[in-house]
Amino acid sequence: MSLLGQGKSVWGPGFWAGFVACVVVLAVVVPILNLWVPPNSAVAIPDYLVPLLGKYLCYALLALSLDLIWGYAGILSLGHGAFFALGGYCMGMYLMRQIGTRGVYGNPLLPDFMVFLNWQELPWFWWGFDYFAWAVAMVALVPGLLALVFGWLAFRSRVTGVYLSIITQAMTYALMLAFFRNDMGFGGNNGMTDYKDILGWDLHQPNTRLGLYLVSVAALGAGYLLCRFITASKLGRVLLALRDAESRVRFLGYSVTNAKLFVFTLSAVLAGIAGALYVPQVGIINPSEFSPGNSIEIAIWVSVGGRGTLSGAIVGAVLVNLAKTWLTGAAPETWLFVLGALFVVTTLVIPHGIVGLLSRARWVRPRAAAPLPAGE
Amino acid sequence: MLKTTWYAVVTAAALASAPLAATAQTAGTIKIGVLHSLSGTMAISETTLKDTILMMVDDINKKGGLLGKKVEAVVVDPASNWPLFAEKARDLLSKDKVAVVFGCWTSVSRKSVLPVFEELNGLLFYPVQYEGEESSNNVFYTGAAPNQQAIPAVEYLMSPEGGSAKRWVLEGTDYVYPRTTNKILEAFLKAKGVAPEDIKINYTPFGHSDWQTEVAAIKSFASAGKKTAVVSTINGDANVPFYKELANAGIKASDIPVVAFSVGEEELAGIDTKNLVGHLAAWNYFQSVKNPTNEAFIKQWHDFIKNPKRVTNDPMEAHYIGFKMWAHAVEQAGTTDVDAVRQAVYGQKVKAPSGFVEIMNTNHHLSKPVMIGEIQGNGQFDIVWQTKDTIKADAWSPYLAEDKGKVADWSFPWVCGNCTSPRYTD
Amino acid sequence: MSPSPAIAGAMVPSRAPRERVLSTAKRVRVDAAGLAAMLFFLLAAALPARADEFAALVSALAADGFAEKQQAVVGLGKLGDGRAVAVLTALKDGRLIMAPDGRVLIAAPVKPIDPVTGDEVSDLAADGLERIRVNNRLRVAIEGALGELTLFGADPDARLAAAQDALRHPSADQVPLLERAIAAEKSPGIRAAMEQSLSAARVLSGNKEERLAALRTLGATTDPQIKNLLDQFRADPDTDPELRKAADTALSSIENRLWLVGLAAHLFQGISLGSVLLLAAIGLAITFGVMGVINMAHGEMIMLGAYAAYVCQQFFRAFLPPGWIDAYLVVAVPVAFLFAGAVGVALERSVIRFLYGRPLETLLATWGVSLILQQAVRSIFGSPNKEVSNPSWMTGGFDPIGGFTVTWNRLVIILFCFIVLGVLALILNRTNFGLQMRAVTQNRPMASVMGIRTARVDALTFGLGSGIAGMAGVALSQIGNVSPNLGTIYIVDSFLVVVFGGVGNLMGTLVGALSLGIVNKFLEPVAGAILGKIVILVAIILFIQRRPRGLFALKGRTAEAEA
Amino acid sequence: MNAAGPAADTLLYLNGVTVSFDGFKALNELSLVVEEGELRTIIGPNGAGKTTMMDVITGKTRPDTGEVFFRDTADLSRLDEAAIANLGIGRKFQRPTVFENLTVFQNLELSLADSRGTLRTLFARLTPDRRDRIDGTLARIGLTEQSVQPAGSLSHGQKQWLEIGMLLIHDRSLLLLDEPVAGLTDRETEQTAELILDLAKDRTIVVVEHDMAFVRSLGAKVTVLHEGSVLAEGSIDHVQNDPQVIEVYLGR
Repeated sequence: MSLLGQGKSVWGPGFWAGFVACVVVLAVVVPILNLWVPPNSAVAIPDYLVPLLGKYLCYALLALSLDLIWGYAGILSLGHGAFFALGGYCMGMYLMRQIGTRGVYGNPLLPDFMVFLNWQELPWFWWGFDYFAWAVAMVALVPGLLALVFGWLAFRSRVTGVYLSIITQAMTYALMLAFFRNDMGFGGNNGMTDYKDILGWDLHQPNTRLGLYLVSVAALGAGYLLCRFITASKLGRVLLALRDAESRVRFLGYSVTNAKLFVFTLSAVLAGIAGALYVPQVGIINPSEFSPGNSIEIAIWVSVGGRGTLSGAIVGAVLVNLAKTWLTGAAPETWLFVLGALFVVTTLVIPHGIVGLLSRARWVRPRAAAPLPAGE
Repeated sequence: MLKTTWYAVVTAAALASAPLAATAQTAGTIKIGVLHSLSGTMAISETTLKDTILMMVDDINKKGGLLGKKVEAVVVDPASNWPLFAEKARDLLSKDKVAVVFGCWTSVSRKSVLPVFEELNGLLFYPVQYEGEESSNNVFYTGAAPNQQAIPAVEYLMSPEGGSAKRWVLEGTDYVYPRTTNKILEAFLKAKGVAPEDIKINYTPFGHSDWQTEVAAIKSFASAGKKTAVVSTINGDANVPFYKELANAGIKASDIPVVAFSVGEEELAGIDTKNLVGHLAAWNYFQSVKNPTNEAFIKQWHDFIKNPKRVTNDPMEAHYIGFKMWAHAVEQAGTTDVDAVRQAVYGQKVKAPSGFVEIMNTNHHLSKPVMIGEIQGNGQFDIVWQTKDTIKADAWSPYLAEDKGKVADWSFPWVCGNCTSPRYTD
Repeated sequence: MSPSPAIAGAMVPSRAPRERVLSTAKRVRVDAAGLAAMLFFLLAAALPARADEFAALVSALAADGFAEKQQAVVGLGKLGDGRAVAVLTALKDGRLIMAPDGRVLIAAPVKPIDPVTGDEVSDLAADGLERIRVNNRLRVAIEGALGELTLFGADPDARLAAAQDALRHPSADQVPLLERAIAAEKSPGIRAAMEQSLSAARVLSGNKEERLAALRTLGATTDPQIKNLLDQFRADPDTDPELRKAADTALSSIENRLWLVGLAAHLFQGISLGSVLLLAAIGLAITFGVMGVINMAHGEMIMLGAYAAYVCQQFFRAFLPPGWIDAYLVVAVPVAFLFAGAVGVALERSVIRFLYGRPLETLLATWGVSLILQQAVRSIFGSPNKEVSNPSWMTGGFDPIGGFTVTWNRLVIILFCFIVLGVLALILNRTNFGLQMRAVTQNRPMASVMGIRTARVDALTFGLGSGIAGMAGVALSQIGNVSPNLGTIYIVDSFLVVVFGGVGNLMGTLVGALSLGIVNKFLEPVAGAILGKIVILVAIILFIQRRPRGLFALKGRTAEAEA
Repeated sequence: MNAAGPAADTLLYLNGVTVSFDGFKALNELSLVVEEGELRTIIGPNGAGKTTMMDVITGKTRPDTGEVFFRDTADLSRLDEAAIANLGIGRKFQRPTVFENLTVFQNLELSLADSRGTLRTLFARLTPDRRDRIDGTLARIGLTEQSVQPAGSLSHGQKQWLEIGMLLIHDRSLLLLDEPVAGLTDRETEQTAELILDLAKDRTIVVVEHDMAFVRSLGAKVTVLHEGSVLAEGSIDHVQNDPQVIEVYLGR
């Protein structure tokens, strides 16, 4: 990786080899182990693991979206869970409409929770969610627009660092309270669940789940390439530059506001997509996804994996959630100790995360990742 | 550096396969799942229920286990995170192959695991009073339905005995249980001729901690001359600040009685009750019930938890009943196969700590007695009123228009939890 | 096992004299109890004829049905026998017990007392005793009876309470009673109260002149119940128009007062909420505002403080004489400060000092720490809420202008909050430590060159912030629940307050917290609890756009220079 | 343009500029005129307002009163940093601020004079001629070997030059250099002086400096700032003999 960032090595054969390898493992090996390896064999991946893996991939995409703005542009959003949840809700609304008359009250016009709140007709913001295309459009649009408006307000008036982090947190907190309200028309605390099928495929069928999983793989792969393209471009270097010395970039004549706004919005859309893929695989969306704690956790995945390295975000998200899944089952009484300790230790011992550590340990030169600047 | 990712992914896969692929179905043991939050907001209430099941398992193993096998409890922590509930349920059923799951507290957690249990044909015992409007073939509801708690409580407050209340505040946390309960109560009160302007419904967010405004509002609503009562469906955490405010604002039970549906001995243990004496709660069991079964139950609990100060409460009793019924059913069916056990659970009778023989009906709900207790200074309840006999739960409320004609009956010819006509015609 | 009722009853703690100014409910009880003992000897001799009737009524209290009990209570009230006060009070407090042989006795710390003779009863085993149950209906009757009895009592507080109670439930048949009471009353203040109650009763009965006079006096009250009384009165079609006019004038004056009262109430509630927010945030204003450490474990420091309060309380209950229990809170404050402070110092030394200049890393590390602390507390104390009771001097409340209650616990917390803030300001601006602290935070290398032991200052500063959080925890334990999740409730709000006020500026934190609290409380009745909060959050977000560095931003080049 | 407007060949024109932070007047009715193609050095004791003046010109700080004109067309007090930079005003900070996590090459690449649009930068390719210009500049500031090092690893002097290089490559018509030789060795100082004189051939430069020897070596017109306004102006000898200036300097 010589001649850093001058366009060659970033897309070099070394990269493609690794990338294809990962994709093959995820998109080919896993299905084979799931479908054709006899379930009793040691390497078999039972059906119940598939949606779990799919969930990790969604989290990975979410972490990726945060790393793009935090690791590269120095914008720590503590409200990124909000974009994830909004994407999820858009998908959830579509899935609710698919239930049709199979609900508890069998009402052809309204979802159950509206029936029980005595609503007479479908509120306007639910129109169109019977159509998948509309839902997909919303998955990108709703988080994107929110990010655009919020970002425009914040970046234009140069809200930075902690102030930005805290108001993003305020944003997701406000959204959480709003979605908890039953009168909002999004199912209140119960959120939306008991989905039946998506595009006509039964969500309870293992094959549907495998399909969703593969879509998640594709989304993550595409998201990764996109982020890599951005960070490798000149814009990527502008972002790094403004992460380290914002006003200096202004004196060079770049519009910091626009650059930030661009990646922030893009990142929000990615988060929304992650959320949309997450919902059908876990089978429920509800307001606790908006809780500030969740958003902080995303930041933790990123820093565990290695902030400022795209692969780090993915690795971090997967590992932390694997640990969580495992510990909540294996050590239900003490897992918080372990997880807490993990976070403390990573920040103290490997400030650049796992990938950062590996990079240092091996010949790989960190590309524009380290050293991280003092906090923004 | 992509190599680094590559290596990381491999390590991840390795890590994953270790714990996740461990599907050891050890012979000679019957596994049961315990799905209660041990961390997060709901840990406050649910941890006790986890211990209750462990106590029952401990007990049954002492007595030689089930079908000659030891019973092994698989405890997991869904961490008050609703999607995680679904995920853990799937784990328990698919990975650990548990015969039955005891778990959930909040409605949303139940709603979140329901599809999983139905898909994998698992069995869930749900021990908490809830809003009804549900009867799944894969869930046994051992807590109270609205007609076993809310309606009797309100009837009591209307009676001269209860102070013949004429004006009502329905105070609740904004989620489905209070919403449904209050909806039923509103319909019920109107049916009883209460004027709409004499009913005040208010919802607050979870963990609402500043009750000044609301308590003041209740006070002024109550000052209209008519006898006023408060029906509280306030959820867990928010209760302590609510009662502290209530007590300090000098609202006496003799002026404005408050009857709560989510406040039991466990919750009272977190409140100084000296100034709350006389406020009420409606349950199907109180620790202060006097009968041998209950004394044995309490003793068993204190011995197990090794702390004579710990209290028992209604959901614990529900788990006690549920576990016994399941165990009896397994003995009868001679297997842990879900379909066989389910059939055997119908009509199971258990002499409950409440002092009544409680029976599981074919609508998957119990027949339970209803008791009204007055809070005492020592954190216990005085039972001031109780039903002569047990009451059968209505899964669907006769007071709700949308429930018209709905029947929950999983026996022939209905075989359905949500139908207006039998599935089979003889 | 729950103690047998008699013992449980007997364990109702003796009340400190301080409490006399407290809530109506207890005034009646406390003083009636004391009064009874005194009255007893006078009346026991004075009314021998009625003694047997009294005894009969008392034993009737042991009846099975609540209805019979109620008749007995009413009877005792009418009887006007002073001994009844003690009996009824005991009944109300669940201290009235029935011996196996059916005798009705008053449970007392040492031996039960026979209410008729007043002698201690020693010929009983403790276990056979059964508490006589009451329900709310009975309580109402008891209060009525006690009210009538105490109107003539010796204790002024009790008489005042009784008079005010009569105002709450006006009825025509009170008129003669009140008239006699007024005639007998010496203290002008109490007489005024009695006259008010009398007029309330008179509006319902009495001739036109009396009613007119009554209406005029009632115009001066601020009691919503009177307002409703008058509403009903004027709504009544066969009310004489002149009276209706008088009622209207009375009503309008009451309404004006009520409006002011409402304003005062909102203001107090707002300040109270603000003070809570402030307490929760001050500690953060140090660790985050001054040191720039994004301390996600701040909430857990508060939580630790609350548990410290719990431990103190348990210690007092277990090892010290019952009389001292009211002092536990006073002890808890320093204990909590030291404990949380110590934890803070440990945290700073072991984790945070390695992360200076990397605020966002501290966010992650402290988040991990907060998880650990929560789980630690959970495994030590268990998940369920812990009961931390208000000491008697923080229980109940008083009604300064009529119409709304100022609760003692909130009032004390407001004062406590400002004391903490004041002391902190002194430490920062007047002490050598404060000077060093500011020096270190402004220019670390320069400070160390000048011989300040920066490491020590860092540790102490963080300890100070954590300690204050701990004290906040003690205060919060008095209004909210004490559970491992306590901290998570306040963390988001705390950060909002500090940022809204302007990082590194105590004044900003103060103004921020109070304004948020007050705005919230004026919004809540209009928009509801949830919408109100949402509105405020959005407002803060927009405000930060206007003033990207908070309410009290530091100006000048230093502020603009970037990290 | 008002009557008191600047003359035709005036490049930069400050009139009655006042800036105050919390009451303290950093600039006090400062008026200053810089001619096209001029090399101007500005000296003054600490707190004289030198840096604040730079902030005002580059749009970092808005003046409370007064006007700032560039090429008698653009009112700088209304524009933001980016816009001003794109007018062709470059600034070198007192503390050398290069992008430590980017390589020397990338630092220069970002400074290249071409479109600053966000999307444009996203799709910008590194054409041969651009590469040549970067390599040329690298040679001119003598950092060719270091081109792939992270700028953070450079020595203090190298950073100073890199920063100047960044101004060069984005051929600005006005350069503001804030203490370009602060903390440099004598050797480096000489080289820097040569570099600046070399640059001054084809652009206007304003240098703020403490180092009198250095100022003298530039041999340019000197402006003395004191308490936010001009104290004296003229050749180096002229100002050094000005009694006020002596008083101010010896006074401290």
